[in-house]
Amino acid sequence: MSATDHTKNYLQGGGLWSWLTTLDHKRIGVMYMIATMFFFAIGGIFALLVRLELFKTGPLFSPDTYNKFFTLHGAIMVFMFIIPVIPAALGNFFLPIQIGAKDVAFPRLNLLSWYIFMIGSFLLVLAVLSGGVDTGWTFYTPYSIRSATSVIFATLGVFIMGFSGILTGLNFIVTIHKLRAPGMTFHRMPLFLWAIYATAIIQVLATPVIGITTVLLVMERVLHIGFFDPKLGGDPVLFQHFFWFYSHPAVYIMILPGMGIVSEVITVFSRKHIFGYHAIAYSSLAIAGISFIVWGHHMFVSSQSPLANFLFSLLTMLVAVPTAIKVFNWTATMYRGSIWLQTPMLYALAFIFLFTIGGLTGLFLAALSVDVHLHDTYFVVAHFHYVMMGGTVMGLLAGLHYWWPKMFGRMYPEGWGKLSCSLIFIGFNLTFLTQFFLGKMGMPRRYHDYLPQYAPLNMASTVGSWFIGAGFLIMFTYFIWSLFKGAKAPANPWDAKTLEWTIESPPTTHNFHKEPVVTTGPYEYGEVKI
Amino acid sequence: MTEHVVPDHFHSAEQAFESSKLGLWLFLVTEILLFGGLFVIYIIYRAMYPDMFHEASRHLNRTLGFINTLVLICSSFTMAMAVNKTQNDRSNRANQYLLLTLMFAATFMVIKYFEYTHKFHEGLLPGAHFSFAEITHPKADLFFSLYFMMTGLHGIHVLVGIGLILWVLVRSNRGDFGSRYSTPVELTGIYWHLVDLIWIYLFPLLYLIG
Amino acid sequence: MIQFFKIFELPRSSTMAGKIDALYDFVFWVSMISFLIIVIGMVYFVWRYRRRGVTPEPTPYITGHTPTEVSVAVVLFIIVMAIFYWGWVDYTEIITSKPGSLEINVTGRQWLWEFEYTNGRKTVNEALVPKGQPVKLIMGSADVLHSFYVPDFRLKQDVVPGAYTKLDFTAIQTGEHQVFCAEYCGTAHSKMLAKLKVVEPEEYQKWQKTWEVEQSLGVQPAQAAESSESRPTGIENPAAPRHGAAPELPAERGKALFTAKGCTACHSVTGQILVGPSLKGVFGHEVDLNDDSRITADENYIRESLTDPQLKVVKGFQPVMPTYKGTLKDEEINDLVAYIKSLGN
Amino acid sequence: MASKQHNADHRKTYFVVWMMLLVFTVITVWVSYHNYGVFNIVVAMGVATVKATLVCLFFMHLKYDNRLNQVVFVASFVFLAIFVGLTASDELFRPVEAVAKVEAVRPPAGNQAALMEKLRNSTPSLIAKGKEIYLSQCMACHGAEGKGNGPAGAALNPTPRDFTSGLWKQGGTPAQVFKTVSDGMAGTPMPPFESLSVADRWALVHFIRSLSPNTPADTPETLKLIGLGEGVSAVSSQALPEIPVDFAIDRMVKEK
Repeated sequence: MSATDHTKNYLQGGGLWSWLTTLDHKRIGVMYMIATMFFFAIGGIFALLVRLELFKTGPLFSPDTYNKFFTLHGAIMVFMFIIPVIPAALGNFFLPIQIGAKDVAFPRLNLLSWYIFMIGSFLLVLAVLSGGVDTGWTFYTPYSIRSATSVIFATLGVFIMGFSGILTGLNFIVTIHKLRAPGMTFHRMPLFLWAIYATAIIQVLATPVIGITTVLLVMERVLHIGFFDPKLGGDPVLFQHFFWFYSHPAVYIMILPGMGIVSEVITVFSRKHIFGYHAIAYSSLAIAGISFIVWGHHMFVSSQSPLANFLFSLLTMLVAVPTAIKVFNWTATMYRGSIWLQTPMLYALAFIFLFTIGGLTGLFLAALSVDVHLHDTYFVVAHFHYVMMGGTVMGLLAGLHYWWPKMFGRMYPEGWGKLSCSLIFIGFNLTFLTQFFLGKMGMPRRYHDYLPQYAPLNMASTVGSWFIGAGFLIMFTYFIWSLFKGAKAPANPWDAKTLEWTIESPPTTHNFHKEPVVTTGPYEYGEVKI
Repeated sequence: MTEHVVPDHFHSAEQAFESSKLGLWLFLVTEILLFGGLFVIYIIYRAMYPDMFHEASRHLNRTLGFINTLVLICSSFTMAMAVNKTQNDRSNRANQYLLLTLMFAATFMVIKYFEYTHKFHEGLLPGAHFSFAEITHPKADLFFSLYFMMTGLHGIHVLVGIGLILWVLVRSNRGDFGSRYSTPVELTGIYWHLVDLIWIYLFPLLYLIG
Repeated sequence: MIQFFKIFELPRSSTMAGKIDALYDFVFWVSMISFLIIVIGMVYFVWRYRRRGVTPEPTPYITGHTPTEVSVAVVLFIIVMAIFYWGWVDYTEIITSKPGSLEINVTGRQWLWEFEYTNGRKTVNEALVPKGQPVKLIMGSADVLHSFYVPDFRLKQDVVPGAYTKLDFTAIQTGEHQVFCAEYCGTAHSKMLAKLKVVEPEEYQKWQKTWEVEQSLGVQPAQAAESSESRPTGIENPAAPRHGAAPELPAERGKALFTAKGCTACHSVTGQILVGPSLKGVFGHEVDLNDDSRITADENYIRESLTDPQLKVVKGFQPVMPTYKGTLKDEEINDLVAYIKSLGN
Repeated sequence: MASKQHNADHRKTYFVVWMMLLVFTVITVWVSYHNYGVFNIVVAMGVATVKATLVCLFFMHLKYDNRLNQVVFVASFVFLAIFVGLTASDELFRPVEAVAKVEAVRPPAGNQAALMEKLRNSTPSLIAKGKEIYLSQCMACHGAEGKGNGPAGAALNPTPRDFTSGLWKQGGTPAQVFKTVSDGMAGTPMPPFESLSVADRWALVHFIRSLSPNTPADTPETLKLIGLGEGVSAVSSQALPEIPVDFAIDRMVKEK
């Protein structure tokens, strides 16, 4: 399919104004990607500063500055990068194409959600510039009510970004239900779309609760309404219920899209039909469902009733089952495949390796008695970094490298890709494997300064963070370089079978010249009938 | 009757209508969970301090609450009639019903205004500003915080509803709607019924505690 | 490999520590086995079925095998339910208070722990508990959330303002155990450390008796005429042998007190401004006060700042330092003054 | 869009539904005036749910809508029920001693209030004691004669209160001054002096008021601020350490 020049691709035409007022889901996806990657860089810098402080004992920065660093690292990474990046950037770009549609159901709403996201992030940046926030990204009361830092800017920013998440989720659900091409039944959809669909359901159901929580927190600070303020008769643990009712489903908003991408990449680069399509598809929905009934495992030691601890520990264990099925099925897909170790596949393998560790260490924290020991220690920090960074970010990078040729019509440099992948992988394990042992030895979280016995492991962890920094620096440069100097990308560099590979890269504004009719499933690889 | 053009990424007007209806229902889910948060606080604190809720709720004006409920129910009826008239190409009747709905909504807000000013005057304010001698229970401020949060958020939604109905009325006057295209009227209608539905729960929970 | 993990071992100093470690090890080996199955399988497949040429080799059309998937799910479900049940059983033991436990009131306050025994004795950032006897901490917070965490006991419990929470333990090893604050509570969250000393029961009784005798004589502990041997720690343990050959200098005792009593939470000794002024190079030099007067920071000023901190506050600082009158003995104040003097060069 | 005839009978159902809603509202109000104990809540919620379903099915056309919209709407209530249920499983099932504790945090009506009541009215001995405490705690900012010209006060913004001026920012009655001394003034350098004992603070209050020409008497209104009169509104956290340990202990023993 040579690029037909009579219809320009979506990148060409119109200056900045046409980008800022575009209704094309592909341009909005690219704008989201630029914004979220920029915030990822800022969050990453804060992470390096946090690790720099923890390089050795003794204060490098003052305690308040350190507390602002880890709070802003957490808040920026969670609300401005890891929640929106895969659904809003890659999801926006590829969902309509993969179901054979021209655009999402509500294009104007899509652009509105991008502007709401930018206003929300502007407020959070305002919080950074006006002295930062030192309450931790969880804003636990009563400290978040007492703290003199600009908590109100930060919470309002989160409140507004929540709406962006709701509108995106709403848009995706309606698009998947109403705009699928003829022949594209639910069971012929790629697994990436099942994951995005499950994520959208969580976004629509959970995000309003963080909306009401942030409003109530602002009301606590402004009007002293007293729901969560013990001085006025409220209960701080009730705030934790409200916060985690959203925030635990939010961690599944983060991981599910990553899983969706890995399902795509593993099948394409093993040239084999996915092992257990229905199992993986429905385990995405199962995870979305279970994610709403487990939030109490964050509060085992915060004076929660034994009955609630019993229920939450039992229900949290259920999450392990669908997750394990997915990991098992990905590995089984590679059996007797023809595995092509390109960068996307390397990141997918890194995902399986790191996410398995992340998932299994979740078992330690779900068991009640062990959590009494490990809660709020570096064991928890290591666990969620393995799941979030080892999971979602590895999935994101796999997706970025896999779809880069399609999005920009340029190939990324394969050698540099493999180098930065190995740098990040080594650096990641050095940084966070050590933190498991720090947690086992009882080093609590959010400590500006630690006792001498924790020094060697912390030093190793900081060195590891430099490797990660280097790896990402290389990646950012070669991605920018590839935009201008990268080799021209063919329409289907990986010889994949899903719909986005049947059109030019980069695609034309209306994606398909003729609306596609889908007759087969997304992963019809494998010729030898056994 | 200006011709409504179906956006090109939809196959048919029917699909466009069904999509926007599903979109609105999903939005209503987020509204229910937004208010749900406040209902959770209500349920928890009422179960913890039942006597306080009894004592505090006696200081709410039941008659005004009752009148407000009737007003909202009537506005719901007139809204439903407006949607029905629009679908039957009886747009001037529809405009009248829309106007009636607006009037009911405005009366609701006026009554709310009187209730609020009366409470400010008496000192029944939320949280730390609560200074009302008769109620002795130390946590009575929680009830009034809840009262102002719930009715305040609901009031904001009524204002948004008024804005939407005005916008629909203006376009209906211009003749945009008819039996072929009445999506905005129907969607505004469904949103307005949700606002009424939330008040149907708010009224007994806040005013009618036995 | 087992030896390698030993260096990360914590002492098992409470009845619960062994049980929690047992479940930790069980989950560790279950995870290690499943991790190895997945990773070795993955690496083997990647190596065995790697794409040799440019064109991909023909691959079989396998779409799944429900029985294996179901069996994986069932096996895992049984294992996780076992882990849950084991965790729940141990947890019920953690939260049940044993009758006749020694009750100590703990108050978490922004950046120090206050202990109060039933006989009214108060100590800051330090507590003495008898070995082998169940202890019940009744914990409240005076400001924000804190969490009383003793890694050696594997136990922690959040301290919630507006309610009391309790933490039960039975220490089985004498010695000093570090207490951390595990719930983020602001600026000096990492300095909110305390020491939990476990001693023989008789020694504990003697420790309480000597104090009660002093009290009954109506002698304020701060002015109590100290017997000749002064104690390095704020807590007298008469029977404790004097460790270290040379008699300790007051400055060294003062240094230990400086961290023990939570001074490091607000005053740094490195010149860095925390909540309060830094004490590096202060002794003997002129100091500007809030009321624009200048005084030399001599022994009396430091002593007075310990007992009535709000009288002469250094310029630009808030008078929020808590008073140590009643919790610091006179000779402890002397040690602290000696230590601050040693910082004065 | 729905067909013509279909719309015609819609109007009839709307009218009927409208009437039923009005009737149900009257019923709920009528029921609330009679006390059936817990049955009241059940009736109130039952009727409200019936009204809500009427609005949903007929006014919002859910009855004639496709299955997906119905599932979506019902799902929101399912997840709201999960939120309520599991949060209640914690908040309402906490062990009794912890809940009882919350009550104990209140300054118990017993000795605490009696002490406050006794110390509320000024006595010469209290004023003398207050002067002594004033010189050690307050003189630095408020000046020796209380004119707000203390050496440390000059740099502060806003400058400390001049007691002899008779102006009070937070009220000059004994209870109000006590509250200002105990909780400090947010947004000003005046810190809370909760570390001082209750008796010391009352002494200070009386000494300060002795300097001021304008000393209004307490009203039940102001008494509420510090927990006298019938009830306590603002629970100042320093109430916690004030609790005598034995009270907390025997409260615990009674619970077990």
